[in-house]
Amino acid sequence: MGYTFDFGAVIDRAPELFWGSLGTLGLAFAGMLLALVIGVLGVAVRTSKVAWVRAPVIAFVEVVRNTPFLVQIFFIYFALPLMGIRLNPTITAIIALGINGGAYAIEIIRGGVESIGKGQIEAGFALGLHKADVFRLIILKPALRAIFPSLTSQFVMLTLTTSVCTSIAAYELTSAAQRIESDTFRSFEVYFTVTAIYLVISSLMMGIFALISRSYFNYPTR
Amino acid sequence: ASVEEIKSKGTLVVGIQGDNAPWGFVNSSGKQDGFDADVATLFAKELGVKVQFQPLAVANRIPALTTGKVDILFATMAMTQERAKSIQYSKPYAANTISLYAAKADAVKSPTDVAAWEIGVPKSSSQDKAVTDAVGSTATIRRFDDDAATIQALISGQVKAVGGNQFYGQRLDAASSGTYERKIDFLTTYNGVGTRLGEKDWNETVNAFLDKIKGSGELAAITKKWMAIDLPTFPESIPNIPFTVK
Amino acid sequence: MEGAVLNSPNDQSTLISLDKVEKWYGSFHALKNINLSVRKGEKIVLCGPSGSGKSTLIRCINALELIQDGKIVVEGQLLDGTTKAVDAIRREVGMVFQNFNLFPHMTVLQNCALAPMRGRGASRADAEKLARKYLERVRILDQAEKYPAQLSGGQQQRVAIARALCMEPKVMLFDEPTSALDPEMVKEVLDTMIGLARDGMTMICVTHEMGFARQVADRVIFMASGEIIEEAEPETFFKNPKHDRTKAFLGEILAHH
Amino acid sequence: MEGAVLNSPNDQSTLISLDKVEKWYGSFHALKNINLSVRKGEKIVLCGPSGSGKSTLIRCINALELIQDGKIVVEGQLLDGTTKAVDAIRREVGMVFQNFNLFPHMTVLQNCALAPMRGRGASRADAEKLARKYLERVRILDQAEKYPAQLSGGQQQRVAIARALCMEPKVMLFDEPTSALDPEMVKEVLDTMIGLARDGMTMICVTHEMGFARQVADRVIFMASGEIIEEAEPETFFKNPKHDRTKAFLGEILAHH
Amino acid sequence: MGPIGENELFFLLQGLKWTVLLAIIGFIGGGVFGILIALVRTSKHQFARLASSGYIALFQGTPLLMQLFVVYYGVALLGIDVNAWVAVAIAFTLHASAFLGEIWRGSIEAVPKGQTEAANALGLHYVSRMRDVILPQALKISMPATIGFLVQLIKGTSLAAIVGFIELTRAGQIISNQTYRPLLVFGIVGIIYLMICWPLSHVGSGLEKRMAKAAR
Ligand SMILES: Nc1ncnc2c1ncn2[C@@H]1O[C@H](COP(=O)(O)OP(=O)(O)OP(=O)(O)O)[C@@H](O)[C@H]1O
Ligand SMILES: Nc1ncnc2c1ncn2[C@@H]1O[C@H](COP(=O)(O)OP(=O)(O)OP(=O)(O)O)[C@@H](O)[C@H]1O
Ligand SMILES: [Mg+2]
Ligand SMILES: [Mg+2]
Repeated sequence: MGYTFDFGAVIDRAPELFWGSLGTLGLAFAGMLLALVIGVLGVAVRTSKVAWVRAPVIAFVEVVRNTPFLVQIFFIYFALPLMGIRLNPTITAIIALGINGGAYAIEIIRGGVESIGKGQIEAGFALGLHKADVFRLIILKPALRAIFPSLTSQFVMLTLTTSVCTSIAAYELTSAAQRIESDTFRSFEVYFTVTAIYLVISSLMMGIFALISRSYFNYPTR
Repeated sequence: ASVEEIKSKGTLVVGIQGDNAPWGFVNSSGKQDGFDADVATLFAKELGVKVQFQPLAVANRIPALTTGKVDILFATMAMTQERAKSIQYSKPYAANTISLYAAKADAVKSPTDVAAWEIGVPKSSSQDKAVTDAVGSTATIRRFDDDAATIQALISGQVKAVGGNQFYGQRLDAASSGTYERKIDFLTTYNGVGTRLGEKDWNETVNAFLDKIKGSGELAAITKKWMAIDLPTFPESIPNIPFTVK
Repeated sequence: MEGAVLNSPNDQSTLISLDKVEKWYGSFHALKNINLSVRKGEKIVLCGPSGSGKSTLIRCINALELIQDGKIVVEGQLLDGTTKAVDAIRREVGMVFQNFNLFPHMTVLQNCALAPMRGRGASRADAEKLARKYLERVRILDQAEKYPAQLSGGQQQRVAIARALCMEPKVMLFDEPTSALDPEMVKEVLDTMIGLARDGMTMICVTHEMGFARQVADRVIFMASGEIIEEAEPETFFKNPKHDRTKAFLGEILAHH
Repeated sequence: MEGAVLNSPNDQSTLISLDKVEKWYGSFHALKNINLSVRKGEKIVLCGPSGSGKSTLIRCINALELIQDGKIVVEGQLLDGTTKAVDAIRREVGMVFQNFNLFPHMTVLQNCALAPMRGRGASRADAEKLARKYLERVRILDQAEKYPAQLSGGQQQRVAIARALCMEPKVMLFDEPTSALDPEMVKEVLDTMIGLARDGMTMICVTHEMGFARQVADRVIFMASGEIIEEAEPETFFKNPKHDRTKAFLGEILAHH
Repeated sequence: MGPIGENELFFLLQGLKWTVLLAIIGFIGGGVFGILIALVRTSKHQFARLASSGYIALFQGTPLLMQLFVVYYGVALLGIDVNAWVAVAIAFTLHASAFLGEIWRGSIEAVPKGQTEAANALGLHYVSRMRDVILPQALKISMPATIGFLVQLIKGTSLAAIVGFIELTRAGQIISNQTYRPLLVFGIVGIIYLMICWPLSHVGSGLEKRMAKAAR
């Protein structure tokens, strides 16, 4: 095919791509933070021995994991206003990302928590620690270490999911790209450029997580 | 593939919108339907070949044509200067009037009245371009994926106004009768058939075909059927958008 | 004077009592009709063949296992799975696990400083000072900054002992605390335990170190197949075991050494 | 006749040789200039204080640790991290770990049947028959269907021994194989090991059971701080230790028992 | 503006058929290659590890939509016509194997070293060591994360719309644009997803329970 690449039009719009990338990074980090908080708190409740304490978390996880993100974000953006709660696109996006990522994080972290030997928990109790301290000081770190690559993957996925937020008109990279594309019709050039930017952003994310892992989980194991 | 090759092959692959009723959409029996589908079917009949529809999203219409996944675009392509650099337009065969819709209760006389409003549009559409050109510097434009989401945003109160086309009035009425009205008309755009740049045989065949159905009243009938309006008058030329291959 | 403290604890009150305790693991009957009462300051040595229920018994006393029947009372509190005060009780009861259960993500020092800081609210500095003191007692202060995975088996065991001692508890439960140690180290650790015993600490110790039993124990308890078969003062236990099962077991110990 | 087999193995060829081996963990010097050669059929007892490098040494022989300098040759194969034949060598060398390392997701029987099935391609039936035989030898056949987490410490240790025996290897490396056992069980396990010794198996055993050393060992090796301090026949070792460090250590053992 | 009737529901179910087929392709391709990636990523060979981590970074780090786009349209630019099924199979396999590979890599590394050492000491060769000893334990740790990803993959099949598949989400969009009831339509679509993903969660927790029997 006689298609000639011309990135000139894309390069002209570099500032928009830059701001879009910042929007994506902002959404991703805020969403991730919220997801991590939901994940850790959720798993603390999820691993409770009391069934009725666990139940709401299990229900939350099942509903959120098993429905599309688009449906969730639509619900928050379009349906909540009908009940009198109106949130702007950015806040909506962060909450939706946090809730969605949080549900997956709960399950992933639970896998780690359950890989911790019973002896560790018993030793914590035998030292007279409270349940909360046992979870926080003894279980959490080795549990996070055991599933950290999975958690990283999930957060990379969350970073890429920010692109769906364009559907409620949140400002991020994909919406910037779509505008450029619709103005210039240089679809291939725009897609390739944006893909490269996403690759940079998620590599950055993986790099940060690898660093955290290397400094925070650097204890030797048998 | 050239026109001759398609004729001997016997099938024309038409790129069309799959979800933009009433222009081009897949109906709930799974069949391609709509204004563009009817015109394209006529065109295939003219060539004496079978028609095969390839439903496309807004974003991949042009790539599908340039990579040869489809032979021709009857895909609600509003004619713009930028697009004319990537594809070859035919003469116009449909028109689209873009207006601002808002609640009756909000008084709007001129574009200056909507300063600082949030206004919804379907992204990358002609509405997007028109509204952005008119009030983009003063109002906040929120760009949604499609018409349905844009209309829902107005109904949910997430935006105060939307940029819509001639179909929005009846849809808004159906959702909430008597609440919304058309406020300002921005402009009228025209749709053309898209073919690959430099392919003279396709361009000439399409133009001849369009002239024929404009004359015979077939296009007017299709327009009436889908849009409940008379055939608009089309301009003879539009600056910087050639209708024919030089 | 020391001998007096050792053999007749000045406080006669009961600290731990087990009454008709029954423990099942699924269909396996692990503890059968266990009755035991331990006075404050008493030292008890628990011995018996592998799989006889020694670990299970001391785990029950620390509420790490639920029992199916009977009663366990520790410091006046009934342990029945709903006891609110169980954390508080555990803070008074130190335990050295048979397989150590050190925390892999904490250094030796952090392992030891944890309970003083979290349980008793000591400052980090105080907790670490205490930790260093007990690490020194088990001759392992030089390993304070290592992680458990970097230690030899015997070193891990000594850290586990130091960690429990750092709680400065009223009661200590030892589960074979010298199994991974060489004879030199066994002596040092036993000396440390004898020191604790002299200071009036209540102790239940699973061990087959009969020298230790002779020197320190107020009572020796012999278990087999989940039952307490025999219970006597060390002198009587070693010289005049009543039960045939005990005789056979002791025969092995004496022949062996 | 038995005594003859025991003390002068009929095959004089060297099976394992360590030559100037140096092992570092980071900046910690764990093994220093280790020279050792073991003939076929020889029984070696390795002893020494906690942390002296005994486990490290036998782990090196099984290529579980990389060494920084020197040479280790097992069955004529140099172990240098690139050796292709390392799986094959390991199939001839059984090992009982100090902390057992049982597979938690397999029953006792599955743990034991794994190596015969996967290593030697035995059928399941044959492998299980073999497993039952060795489980019976360490008196634990009744626990065959349990998972490791359901066993007492001593039971786990016996499973670990049975699992290694099921490989029917030429060489056995034991790392404190009786640490978690009660005296009765210690005797049974040592008897099993003596039986293996009589059948001509080559053995390196980390243990502080001096009775066993006296009865079985061809040589006793004493380590301290990563070095081999003394190496002698049991008689000489116990009666006339040369080195002061050895004397102190042995003094403890004798005083203690 | 139409009502949502039998026709519309039937249309959604047609979409569901594609969703299920696409998901199956992703599961199989991703599962098989994911295991390979995880094993290569945890191997002794430095180069293999490096290559596989590059693979993971590339296909985790770029949107699935772009992968589909590049495979379908990008390759067509080179003059090779790619069938839509082939494009989808390739893109989903790349995407899923990168994610599953990384998830499983992590859980393989979370199995205590002593287990590998014990397997080595028993003279087990690589295949048996992995299959009999390491992977069963790794699988248990990774089960919640694996199920989570597979559920996301089912939903991710909606992106196949870009190469012309009218699967569940796309069908929902089409109906939404005909009926102008996005909330209702996507509500129904959400419930259908819930109904196909739920059994997967269920199978996951069932497997977890079975493996928990051998918990330590
Ligand atoms: N979770 C469990 N499920 C089933 N049986 C168990 C479980 N835990 C322990 N047992 C069984 O209970 C019995 C007692 O175990 P316990 O650990 O108390 O023995 P022990 O006297 O401490 O032995 P050792 O000296 O070998 O450590 C053993 O026979 C063991 O197999
Ligand atoms: N991974 C490691 N990193 C740093 N130091 C280590 C590591 N593993 C072992 N060591 C150190 O190496 C020394 C020798 O350890 P080794 O396990 O060989 O001792 P050992 O003789 O078997 O002792 P024990 O009788 O207590 O089991 C110890 O001082 C230990 O602290
Ligand atoms: Mg025990
Ligand atoms: Mg050791």
